[in-house]
This record gives sequence, C-alpha cells and structure tokens, in this order.
Amino acid sequence: FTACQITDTGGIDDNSFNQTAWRGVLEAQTAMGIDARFLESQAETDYEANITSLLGGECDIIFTIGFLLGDATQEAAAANPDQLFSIVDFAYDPPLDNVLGQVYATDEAAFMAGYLAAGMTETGIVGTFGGINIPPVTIFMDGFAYGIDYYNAQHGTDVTLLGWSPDTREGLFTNNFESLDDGRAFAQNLYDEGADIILPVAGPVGLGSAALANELGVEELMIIGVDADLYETDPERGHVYLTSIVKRMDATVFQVIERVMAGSFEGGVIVGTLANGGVDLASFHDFEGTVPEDLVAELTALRAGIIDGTVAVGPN
Amino acid sequence: MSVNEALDTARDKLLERAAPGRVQFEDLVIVPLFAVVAALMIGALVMLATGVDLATIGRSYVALVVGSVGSVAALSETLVAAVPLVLAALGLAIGFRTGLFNIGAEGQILMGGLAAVIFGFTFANLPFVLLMPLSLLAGAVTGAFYAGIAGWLRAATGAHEVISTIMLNLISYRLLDYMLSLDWVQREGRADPVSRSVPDAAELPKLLEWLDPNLRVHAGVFLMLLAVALVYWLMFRTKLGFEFRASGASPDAARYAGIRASLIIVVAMATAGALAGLAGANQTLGVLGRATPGFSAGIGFDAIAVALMGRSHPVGVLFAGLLFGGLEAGGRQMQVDAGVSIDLIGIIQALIIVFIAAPLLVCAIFPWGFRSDPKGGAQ
Amino acid sequence: MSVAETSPTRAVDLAAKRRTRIVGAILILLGAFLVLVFGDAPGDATFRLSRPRDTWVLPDLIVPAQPFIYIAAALTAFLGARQFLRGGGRWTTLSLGLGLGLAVMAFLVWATAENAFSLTGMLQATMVRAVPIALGGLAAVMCERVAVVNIAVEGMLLAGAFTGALMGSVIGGWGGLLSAVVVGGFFGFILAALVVTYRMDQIIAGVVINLFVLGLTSYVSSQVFADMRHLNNAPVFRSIKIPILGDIPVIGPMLFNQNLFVYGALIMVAVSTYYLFHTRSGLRARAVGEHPRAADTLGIDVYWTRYVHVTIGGMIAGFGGAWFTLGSVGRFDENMTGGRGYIGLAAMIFGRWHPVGALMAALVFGFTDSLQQKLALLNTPIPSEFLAMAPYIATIIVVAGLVGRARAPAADGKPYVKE
Amino acid sequence: MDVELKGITKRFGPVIANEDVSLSIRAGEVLGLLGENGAGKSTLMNVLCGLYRPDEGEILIDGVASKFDGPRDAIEAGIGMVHQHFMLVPIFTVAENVVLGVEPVGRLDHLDLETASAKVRDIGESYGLAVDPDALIESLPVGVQQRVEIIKVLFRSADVLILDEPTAVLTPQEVEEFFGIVRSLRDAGKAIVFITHKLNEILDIADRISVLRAGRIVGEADPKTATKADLAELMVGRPVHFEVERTEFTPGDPMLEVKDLTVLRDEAVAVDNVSLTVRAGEVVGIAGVQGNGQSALIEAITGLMSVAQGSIHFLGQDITHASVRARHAMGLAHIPEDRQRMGLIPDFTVAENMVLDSYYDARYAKGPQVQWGVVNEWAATAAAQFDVRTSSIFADAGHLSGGNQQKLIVARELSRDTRAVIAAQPTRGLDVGSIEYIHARLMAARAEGDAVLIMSSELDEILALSDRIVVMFKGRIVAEFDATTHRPEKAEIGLAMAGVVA
Ligand SMILES: Nc1ncnc2c1ncn2[C@@H]1O[C@H](COP(=O)(O)OP(=O)(O)OP(=O)(O)O)[C@@H](O)[C@H]1O
Ligand SMILES: Nc1ncnc2c1ncn2[C@@H]1O[C@H](COP(=O)(O)OP(=O)(O)OP(=O)(O)O)[C@@H](O)[C@H]1O
Ligand SMILES: [Mg+2]
Ligand SMILES: [Mg+2]
Repeated sequence: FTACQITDTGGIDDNSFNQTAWRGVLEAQTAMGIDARFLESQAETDYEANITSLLGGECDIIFTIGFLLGDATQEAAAANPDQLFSIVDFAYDPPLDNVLGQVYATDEAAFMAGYLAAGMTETGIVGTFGGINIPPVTIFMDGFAYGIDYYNAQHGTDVTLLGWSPDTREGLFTNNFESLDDGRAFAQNLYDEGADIILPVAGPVGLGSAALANELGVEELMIIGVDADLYETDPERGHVYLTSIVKRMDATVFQVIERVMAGSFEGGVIVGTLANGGVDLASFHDFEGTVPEDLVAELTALRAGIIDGTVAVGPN
Repeated sequence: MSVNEALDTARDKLLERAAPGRVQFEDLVIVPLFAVVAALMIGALVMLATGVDLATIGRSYVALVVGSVGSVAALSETLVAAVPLVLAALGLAIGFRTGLFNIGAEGQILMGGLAAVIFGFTFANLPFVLLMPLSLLAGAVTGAFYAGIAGWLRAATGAHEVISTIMLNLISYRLLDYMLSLDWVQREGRADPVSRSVPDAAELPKLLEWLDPNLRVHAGVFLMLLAVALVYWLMFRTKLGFEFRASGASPDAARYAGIRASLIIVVAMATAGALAGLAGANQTLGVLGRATPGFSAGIGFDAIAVALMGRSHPVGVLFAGLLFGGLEAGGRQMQVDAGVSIDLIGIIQALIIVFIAAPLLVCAIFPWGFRSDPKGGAQ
Repeated sequence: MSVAETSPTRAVDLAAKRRTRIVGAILILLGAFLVLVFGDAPGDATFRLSRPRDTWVLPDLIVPAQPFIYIAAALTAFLGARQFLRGGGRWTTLSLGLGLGLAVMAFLVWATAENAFSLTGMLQATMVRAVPIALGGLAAVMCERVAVVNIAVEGMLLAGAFTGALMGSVIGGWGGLLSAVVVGGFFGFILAALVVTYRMDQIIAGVVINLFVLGLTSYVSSQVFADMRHLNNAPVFRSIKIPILGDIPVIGPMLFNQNLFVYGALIMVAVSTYYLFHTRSGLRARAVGEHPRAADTLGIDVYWTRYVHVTIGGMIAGFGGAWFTLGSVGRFDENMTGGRGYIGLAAMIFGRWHPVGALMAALVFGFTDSLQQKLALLNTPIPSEFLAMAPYIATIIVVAGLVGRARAPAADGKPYVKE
Repeated sequence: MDVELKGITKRFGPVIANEDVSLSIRAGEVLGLLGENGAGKSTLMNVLCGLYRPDEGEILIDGVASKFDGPRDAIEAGIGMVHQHFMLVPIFTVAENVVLGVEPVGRLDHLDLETASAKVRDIGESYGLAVDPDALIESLPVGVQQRVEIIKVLFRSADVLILDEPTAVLTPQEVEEFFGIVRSLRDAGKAIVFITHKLNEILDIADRISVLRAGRIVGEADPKTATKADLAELMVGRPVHFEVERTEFTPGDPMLEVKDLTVLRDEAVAVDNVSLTVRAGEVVGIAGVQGNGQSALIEAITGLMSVAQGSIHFLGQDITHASVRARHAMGLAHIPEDRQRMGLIPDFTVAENMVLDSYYDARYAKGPQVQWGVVNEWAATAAAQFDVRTSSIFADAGHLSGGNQQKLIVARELSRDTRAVIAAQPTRGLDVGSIEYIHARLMAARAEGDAVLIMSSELDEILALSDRIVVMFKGRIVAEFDATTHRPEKAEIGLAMAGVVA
C-alpha cells in the first residue's frame, strides 16, 4: 500500500501546514507499515504536472495538500476515476466519487484564540496578517476577529485588531507562503503600531514573526501559531507561542488512509471541528501559569458553548 | 588568361565555403554531450556529499532518464515543460543578438498569459478556429507591449533594460494579483486570486488525449516548432533580422548603415516580448486553462539559461529547451522514485551551462582532447 | 596674428533651457495634481514619533491634513514656476528632488488623515529593509568598479544566507557570519575565475552562479534540513542600542538601535567610499575599471585586481546574505532572498556606481517597502498591489529620468586579454 | 644608461613579429626606429618595456642581463614607454594619471594627491611641460595629453624613454615644440627611442636610425647623410612613389553645400557656423588637429549627427534632416574614420559587411527577405575586383588585416553609383601599397565627376590629394587654401591648425 502526497509551495519542511499533513502519512507508515512518497510543488504550475507524475497505479491514494490544488485535483480525479484522491482544505460541490475533501472549521478554534488574545493583551491592540487572501486563510482571521469582538462585548473592553477587517475583507497579506523575512517585517509593523499579540496565518512565514518575538521578549510580543502546535514543531522558539490554533490534518489524513485500507473510502468531505477534535486550541505550554485562571475558565466555557452551539462563531 | 577570367576564378574561390570541420563538430556535439555527462557526475558527487547512498543515486539517474524519455507519458511531460521555455528563450535570444539583455521574460509571460485568458473567456462565444488563435495573439500582443515599454525606455531615455525589465517583472506580479481580484476577471465564488477559466474553444487542443487523458502534451508543440523556424528565418534571412544582428554586434556600425537604433531596440524588445507572451499564453491556454498568481513559475528566468545555452541560435535554443524540459520532467520522477529533491536539477542545469560556456575551463580540467584554442564565451 | 576666438552658440543655452522648462512644468503639474487628488483630506494626520517606553518621549506630530497638502502643493508649484522663469544649473535637480519630497509628504498626510501611525517605526523598518539591498548594491559597486558585471549578487546573497543559517546553527552566530562572508567571497572568487581566467561571458557566468546557488541551497534545504532541523536554527544578532545616540527620538531608533548588519552596512559604505576614492588601492582599482590596458602598462596587475575586488564584492554580498538568517529570522528557506540581489543591482545603477549612492537608492526601496506596509494598515482606497508596485515604478522613473545617462566604468563588462 | 637588445624573437602563434633583433640604445642619444605597418616596432618596444616576454633573446642593461616579469620590472629598471595609443584614464585628473602605479601615500593607504600635484608641477617646470595637475584628462586637447604621457614616464625617473609614434596627433607647430622637449631630454642624458612613419621627422630628430622590415633589422642609416628615398626603400624593400597621379582639375557645379552649420556634441559646440561647398570633380581636404570638429562635420553631412543650426544641400536638395539612408540613396558614399567600430562589423562575414549599408536595396532584398545568394555573388565579385585578400567571403571581416578591411569598405562604398565621396582618415594605419591603391580610387572618383571630401590628420595626404584645403580649429573653418593655383606650405597650414590666423 502506498500513500502519496503532493505539497503546496511551502515545502514539506514548513513546520506547519504541509508538514502536519505529511505527519499523518508518516504516522500511518509507522502504525501500518505502508509506503509513503511525496512530491514538493515548486510553483503553482507544478500541481498538475506533479499529480500526473504520481498517476500510473503506484499510489493507492494521493493526498493533495492545499486549497490551491483544488482545480488540479478535480481535473485529475475526473480523468482518472479509478484513482483515489484526498484534498486538504477543499470540498467539492457536488462531491466527487473518488475525492475525499478535508476541511476544517478553523474559525471555531480561532474564535477562542481571539478571545484569549483579547484577554491577554496589555496594549489593547492585537494584530494578524495572512499569506494570501483565500478562504482557508481568512477563516482563521475571521474567527480571530469575532473572538475579539465577543470578548469586548462580554467585558466591555475596547481591544482592537489590526490587519484584518471581516467586513471589508481587506487586510495585511504577505502574498506568499514562503518569505520568513516578510513574516518578521509584518510583525514588526504591527508591533510598531502597538500590537503585543500577533496571529500570522501564512504557514512558515509566521516563523519569521516568532524570530522577532524571540528577540523582543514575550513581554513585548507573543505569537499565536496556526496549523500545528508550533510550540512543538518550532521548539527552539517555542516559548514565544501563546498558543496555536491547530488544524489536525495529521489526524484526518491518518483517518483517510485507514478508510482506504479498510475499503470504506467514499467521496465527500470530512469536516474537522472543535467537537470532533479536527481543530483545537493547543495548550499554553510555557504560558500555563501566565494566563489568568479566570480567563482559562472562560475559555473552557466558551469551548463548550461553541460545541453545543450556544455561542455563535460569527459577527454579533 | 584574360583579366576577366582571372577575376572570375578569384571570385569563384571566394565563394567556396569551408566544410564544417572537427572544430565545429566538437563545438556542437561533443562539448554539449560532455557538459551533460560532467554535470551529472558532479551532481552525483553533491548527492554523495549530502548522504545519499550509491544505490539511490543510481536509482535517481535511472528515474531521471525514465521520467524524461522513458515512456510516452514522460515524453509528453518533457514537451509540456519544454514548450514555454523554448518560446520565451527564442525571444530572449533575439534580444541577446540585438545586444539587449532582457531579464523581463517572466513579466512578459505573466502579462501575455493573463491577456490570453481574459480574451478567451471574454469572447467565449467565438468558434475554436477564431478564439484559440486570437487568444494566442492577444497574449503575444500584450507581451510585446509590455516588453516594448522597456525597449522604449531604453531608446528614449537610455534607461538600462536590465534594470527596467527587473522592475517590470516585479510590477507584473502585483499587477497580476490586482487583475485577478477584479470582479470581471476573478472566478465567481472565489475570494482568492484566480481567474475565470477559458472555454474549451480557447484551449490549445491536447494531442494525445485519445491515447490517455493524462497525456498533457498539447498543440503548443507545433507553435514551438513554428516559432523556431520563424525566428530562424527572421534572424538570418530577413532585413529586420540583419538589422537586429547588426545593432547587437556593433551599434555604431548599425547607425552608420542607416539602421535606426531606437526603433530596432523597441522592435526587438517587442518581438521578444511577443514570444514570451506566447509562452505565457501557451501556459494558460495549453496547461492551466486559467490564470493564477505566479503561473509563470520562473520560466522566464530558466529561459535565460536556455537561451544562453542555445547560444542564442534558434536551433540551439530548441535543443537546450528540450534538454531543460527533460530534466524538469525527469527531476519530478527522481523525487518520486528515489526521494532525491528536484532542486538537484537546478545544480545540474547550472553546471551544464558552465561547461558549455567556458570551453577554456573544460580545457583546463581535461587538457587532452578538446581543441586547444577556443574563442571563449557563447553567443 | 591672433588666436581664433570661439563663441558658445545659442543652441547650447537652448538645450539646457529645455531641461529646466520640462522640470518646471513637471513640478507645476505635480502641484496641481496634489491639490486635485489629495486636496479633500479631512481632519488631522497623526504621526507617532516615540514609543511609550522611550527615554525621551516626543509628543505625536499632528498635522492638519488639508492645509498641509495645500501648502505642499503651493510650494511645489512655486518651485516649478521658479524653474520656469529663471531656473537652471544645480537648481534643476535640487528643485526636482524637493518637489518630489514634498509630494511624498503630502501623500503620506493624505493617507494618514484621521488616522495615526508610527513614523519612527516606519523609518526604522526603512533602514532594516534597505540593508540587504544596500549591501548587494555595494557588492556590485566593488565588482563593477573593476569592470566585472556582477549579476551573481543574488546568488551570493543567497549563499550567504544559507551558510549563515547552517554554520550559525553549528558553531554560533559569529562563526556563521564569518562563514557566510567566506562563502560569499568564495563565489566572488569563482565568478572572477570564470570571467577573468576562463573568459566566460560575464553575464552568463553571473546567471550560472545564481542558478547553481539556488539549486544547491534549495537541494540541501529540502534534502538535509527537512530531517535535521538543528542544522537550520541559528541565533539571531540582536539590536544593540548605542548609548545616548540610541535615545534620540526618531533618528535614534533608525540609526542607533539596530543590529550588527545595519551598522556593518553603514560602516562598509563609509569605508568603501574612502577606499575607492581616497586610497592608492582604490585609485588602481578604478583605473582597472576604466582603462585596464593603461593600468597594465603601469605595472598594475589587472587580473589580480579583478580577482581581489570581485572576491571582496562576494564577501560583502555574503555578509548581506547573512542578514536574512543571522540578522532576521535565524532560519534558511528556499530562495529567501527573493530577487533582492537584482534590486541591489538596480540600486547600484540608481546610485551611479557610488557606495553612498547605492545606499541612498536602497533607502528609497526600503522606504517605499515599509511605507506600503503602513498604508495597508491605514485602509487607503489605493489597492495594496499598486502600493507594492510603487518602489519599482519609482525606480524606473528615476533611472529613466535622472540617471539614464549615468556613466558606468568605461571597461564595464569587457573581458581584458593580456597581450 | 645604455640598453642592449640581443637576438630578440617574439612570436604570436604563427606570426613572427620579431626575429633575432639586436639593437643598442645609448644614453644621450635619440634612436630612430623605422618600419612599415606590422614590421614589429611596437612589439619590440613592448618587449623592452616588459609587456611582452620574448621567446628568445635577452635584454642587457648597462651590460647586465635583466629579465622583466612585467611592466613594473621595466619601470624599476628605468625604462618608460609612451604608447602609440594613449594610456590615460579619461576621467582621472592629470595628477592621478601621472602617479598611477607609483602613488605617494600617507597613513591608511591615503592617496597623497598634493604631493603628486606638486611633483607634476616640478617636472613640468624643469622640462618645459606645463600642465594643470588637477585638470581632467578628457577635458584636455591631445597635444596636452601627449605631455601628460611624457610626464608620466619622467615621474618614474626613467632613463630610457620609448616614444611610439608620438607625433601622429600633433600639429606641425606642436611637433616643433615637442622636438624641443625631446632634445632637452636627450641633453639631460636620457636615452630615447623614437618611432615614426614620418621620414622627415626622423631625419630631423634622430641621431641614429634603425630600420625594421618583417620583424628583422634590415639596416641602419645615418640621418646626416640619408635621404627620404633611401629610408623608404630600406623600409619597403622597393623604390616608392611619393606623388599621387592626378588628372587635370575641371570642377563642375556645386554638389555639396554646407551653410552656417552648427553641430552640438554632448551639448557642446563641435561645429560652429561652418560653410563649405564641394563641386563636382573637386577634392576638398579638411585639415585640423583631432578634436576640432572635423569628425562632427563629416558625421553631420553623412547624417550620423543631428544639426543644431544651418543647412546641408546635396545635388540641390535640402538634406539637413534627411536620413542616412536617403543620403545613401542619393549617391553619398562614406568611408568612416573608425573602420573597426563603424565601418564594419568584425563578427560578420565579409559578404555581410559588403552589404552593410545596402542590404535593404532592391538589388539584394525581396520583400522582407535578404537574398543572400545574390549578395554572395556580388560580394565575391566586388572583393575580387577591389583586391580584398581573404580566404573566402564567408570569413569574418575581423580576421582581415587592417589594409584589407579598409579595401573592403572602399569596395562597398565606391563600387556603386556615387555622386559624392566623404572619406575620413582613409589611409590611417595603412602601409604604402594600400595607400597607393586607395588614393588611386579616390582620384578615380574625382575623375568621374564626384565631389570628394577628405578629412585626414596626415598633412601630406591632404596636400597630395586636395584641390582645395580648409583648416578647422575649435569647430570653425579658420583658413582656406586653393591648392590648384599654389600649393600652400605645410607650416602655413600647421599654423592655422593651431588656431593662429594671419
Ligand atoms: N597580440 C598580437 N597577436 C597576434 N599578432 C600580433 C599581436 N600584436 C602584433 N601582432 C603582429 O605582429 C606584427 C608586428 O606588429 P607591431 O604592432 O609590432 O607592428 P608595428 O611595426 O608597430 O606597426 P605599426 O606601424 O602599424 O604600429 C604584425 O604582423 C601584427 O599583426
Ligand atoms: N590580435 C591578432 N590576433 C590574431 N591575428 C592577428 C592579430 N593581429 C593581427 N593578426 C593577423 O596578422 C596578420 C597581419 O595583420 P596586420 O594588421 O599587421 O597586417 P598588415 O601587415 O598591416 O597588413 P595590411 O597592409 O593589410 O594592413 C593578419 O592576417 C591578421 O589577421
Ligand atoms: Mg606600432
Ligand atoms: Mg596593418
């Protein structure tokens, strides 16, 4: 049994997005002894070519990682009805028989992150920036923004968010998922404007922001990670991450492999939510003692509220 | 013997061409072959140095060959990769021969490709026989215009084309982002920068789809061959080509000969841009069916290497482009089969060019064999 | 007998006059443009000059938007009119510079109207973003002054960044920095060997080095770093605040509270200016760039001089490259220089082959870059893509309008063949 | 200091530039070195000044064998050379150029330009070579640049001075002045080697003459007894005609009329209000020191430079703003000054160069295409007719010798139906045989009724060919001589070239 993966342009070693998905394959490799192959996309034009070079019957399932591979995956799936695909961050409507989409209600976790950030900021200003203005990115920023609003509404505070406005859908974007240096410069920009907590939603670009926080010290600047628990994937600078909004692609990828092996693969979509553990807020790690107990309690309640639907993740 | 007869014999003697000798053969066949082999050997050393074991190295080179020429699918992928490289490199070669160092193919590809897409979906009702050629034309014209800006700046103000084309590349990325976010360009229902798709009638038809739907090779191959022939004709058979080459070889002599240097600069840049624009249109109409950010994928830069390696000669460019295309397609297979990063291909490409462009270096490394008095440098 | 007199003809005056006239007209139009497009800015623009924790806290600079813009427009138009009526000489360039400066200020005020941002932060970021470009430009200056065109600056920056990350992770920041400089120098040496000894075309050699370095660093990064993360985790040189000077408002953070690389760049620009224009070796280097044969007949070793300077250029680029990793994010990533070497080349031409000029040009790039990020936060109605284009368009305009005729070293790009 | 060259042989691949040359150079003496183009004079001197390493032979300085590994060694041994082509950096100042390579420095390698300037002034005063040390070279006239070259050599305290064709760019007056300097240097005990093609000059200045032919010393001559004809025969190996054969002068209508012409180069006046008429069947020679606007005048007439004021008429038509091509089509032929840079493209074949300015003509082009078959046929014919020596018309023009390159250009320009011929420095750097040929061709054009305009820095050439001579100085015509009625003296023209008008 061979599982193959095609990464997006950030590369397999991006410490976040692609790497998390690949970990799912690797875990399956350890657990079930399957073969694993990957192919990195260097550019957006590589998607189709990469899929093509994995066709030919060697791969039992092909994972395509990322929203931007949506079109290429769809075409390949249509041309090769016998080949199974699974794509992260994309759901087809109507669903395709041989493609299983994996999407995540990241806004649920981001909502909690926003609430947390609003509760933790000392300057009353938090910031965010994204890679590209695409739904899998902005859904983080939306949830984050609504979480802050929710906190403001609950506590009568006036915490502001720089870098994203859910209404105009305009904000700060690096326009790439690669430049760490941009990550640092964008964080510096937000810091200069008073932000002391920043949520970079741009894959490895956020590592650049972490470098800045590391230099300034966490009293000045904290970072909220995305995709993976960056405290663990970026251990050298783990202490700057207040928390991470995790998107358990490893778990869903693993699940998909299990389904294929069990013969229960069906086209459609898997949605990761707070409820099923597909998305979550990571532990505070080094900040465990720093986050006030009240706030921790509120977050626990908030989490329950989101899961049971009493708190709506959206504009209030 | 009369004076006239003497003149005639002298004349006939002058008309004799030297037969291609050992030197030319070495130059055109042995040296490139040698360069490829030497580059692959050094590539193997790099792999060794990074802890790749010998068996894997062997496997990766087998994969490289299989992935580039080992099957119909591989050949198809090689061609798909080669077509835009050759088209863009032909344009650059014209520039080099005209003394213009145009780094702007990347931007011209983007603008040309985008224009082709916009034309394609805007006039979606036209029949194939009109829509496809006209979309290509739109790409070529836009590329020509975009390159023409740099040409005009050079001709009118003396602004160096290296700088202006680098800047135009950077501008084109942003311009593309902007255009892709416009309502009438952006695909319905999408927030990310992706254009509407072109109708089938605008696409370059796939040539081998009947054999296997995954064979992506498309009619751009004919476009490429046509362009090679056309550029050859243009450069070496026409007045315009003579003007290009004269301006490039000696701007002062060209001026003396009554060639209007400014005009030639603009025309040469525009021609180069048209070819790059075609390369872009070829990517959007033949491969992607739409425009996304960065669909140029560095082809414009790789094309510089292809043009240099092909010594700015259309036929040389064709072979260099096929070689680079093959390396790219094979490189993918290499990563899949042997787990060796495709980035190795970049190293190999660079080394090939070094060995071709610096014969003195080859002589220094391998003092036996090769001609003793190479004239240094390509072009 | 008398020596024939010559008289300057009117035609000369005419040519000079036309230039002044054109500049005058541009300035007047610019003034009108400012009023028409930016004239209706409401409220005040607030520029924060200090951070709360600064030693000396300056009050925010509050500028009433509309009056300021009108005054700036009037001044610009006045400069233009002055040009038109009795301008000329040095005034032409000066007026143009002043006018453009006023226009930029007016634009900033318009964008910030009813809003606020940290001017100090922007200037500090300007400096930071300028560093790799300035160092790349300086490296190119060193090479082109001895007539070797260095397209490979990009590759040398990338090599420096890579080496900085790798060796920084293994033997620490200073070791990493030193290695980056050495590796940059190594590629400089390779370039020199290819073009001087093996007489390869200079541009081909540069392109090849770029391709090679990009391939090699990307290859190692994905082949090795992916598994061995500890090899790609270098310490970052922190900012060092220079006592007292660093506390000066606005200027302090920009110039005196930066990391090693900023200081290094400033010092290198100063040193190389002194070197090139005031020392014996500099004179010889420039002679090699201008007239290698003359230098040769005077016993100056042209090849050796080129080797040395191109290698030094490579070392400077290696240092500049290390900024990306050791001076910024501590981690290497594929193609992380992202074309800044090419922008460095542009800065060199923009700066007329002079170290200080290259630095100034780099600052212009840095400024527009950081400005664009600020504007993205200010929600101006201008699409962010156009703001991002601004520095590039500015470069084209400047190169076309002002330095189109700037003179490169006479032998630039030409190989020298010893007899 | 005495220098002895012994058995020097220098080869460039198959070319033997010097073969077993022995020569002695003595202090307090001017040694004249003669020889036709390519005889090996420059090569020999480059060996002496350390630029080339001889394949065989040795150099003895005061009887001691010395080996030079580079120019530096030669400089240190006291040998200095003023090269045929100036070795000055145009954007440097005089002082910077003079000290380059032996700079006075202070701490931190700091260039001490004050000391340098002072020394330049000192040398200037002691040898009568006044130059402003702070002037930029590019702003100086060639005569002054020449002085800078000599100061450069003296600054290095050379005892042996090699002067390779130093007078080629000077006016007769400047030559006189220059000879004064050379004599004072000789009297100061310097050894001087003086290379020139100008026989009367060498008779004037040299104390001893050696003649090179095809890389070998073919003889010595004593300037006190030798004549020009002797020297010429020694150089070339056969008797030489110095006179040009001319047909009778029968001028026709004005063909080329220049009125009140002003031309700007880099926003400075190059041609200042010049009027000039050339009639059919007439040769007008333009004399002047390089840099006085002759080139600009010619480029304006041929359409390569734009005209600021005034007008140019050709065959009665106003061509002031006509394109190069239109002028060409009207029958204007142009033999340009710089054949390597402008007259032909070294990387193109002989055939391509033969049609460099007529490839578009209906004879060779059909639609957008150039008919290379037709071109090749014609190029071969023209090359055969004009005796262009090449292995094939498909050889690169850059591989031809200088004389053959010039013949190629002459073939291209004169083998069509011309009405006027503009020739700039038509025989510069050519040997006697080629000069004879090209002069004959120009005279043939005159005989056919073309207007011929010749610009040359060789006064002898101007005098030999022209029916009328104009002298340009600082962009103006400062003197005009009718050569058909009375031949002007060289000195007269020379004074005018220096701007001294009666
Ligand atoms: N670098 C070189 N490579 C090959 N051949 C050369 C080189 N330099 C000179 N020669 C050849 O050596 C011969 C002697 O040249 P040299 O320059 O010494 O002549 P010259 O006597 O100074 O002539 P002129 O009067 O034109 O200055 C010529 O045949 C020339 O072609
Ligand atoms: N630098 C060089 N490299 C190679 N060959 C050279 C070089 N210089 C001169 N030659 C060759 O040496 C030969 C003599 O050249 P040169 O210009 O000295 O000829 P010449 O004797 O002056 O002839 P002409 O009378 O036609 O001017 C020519 O065949 C030329 O191609
Ligand atoms: Mg000579
Ligand atoms: Mg000759």
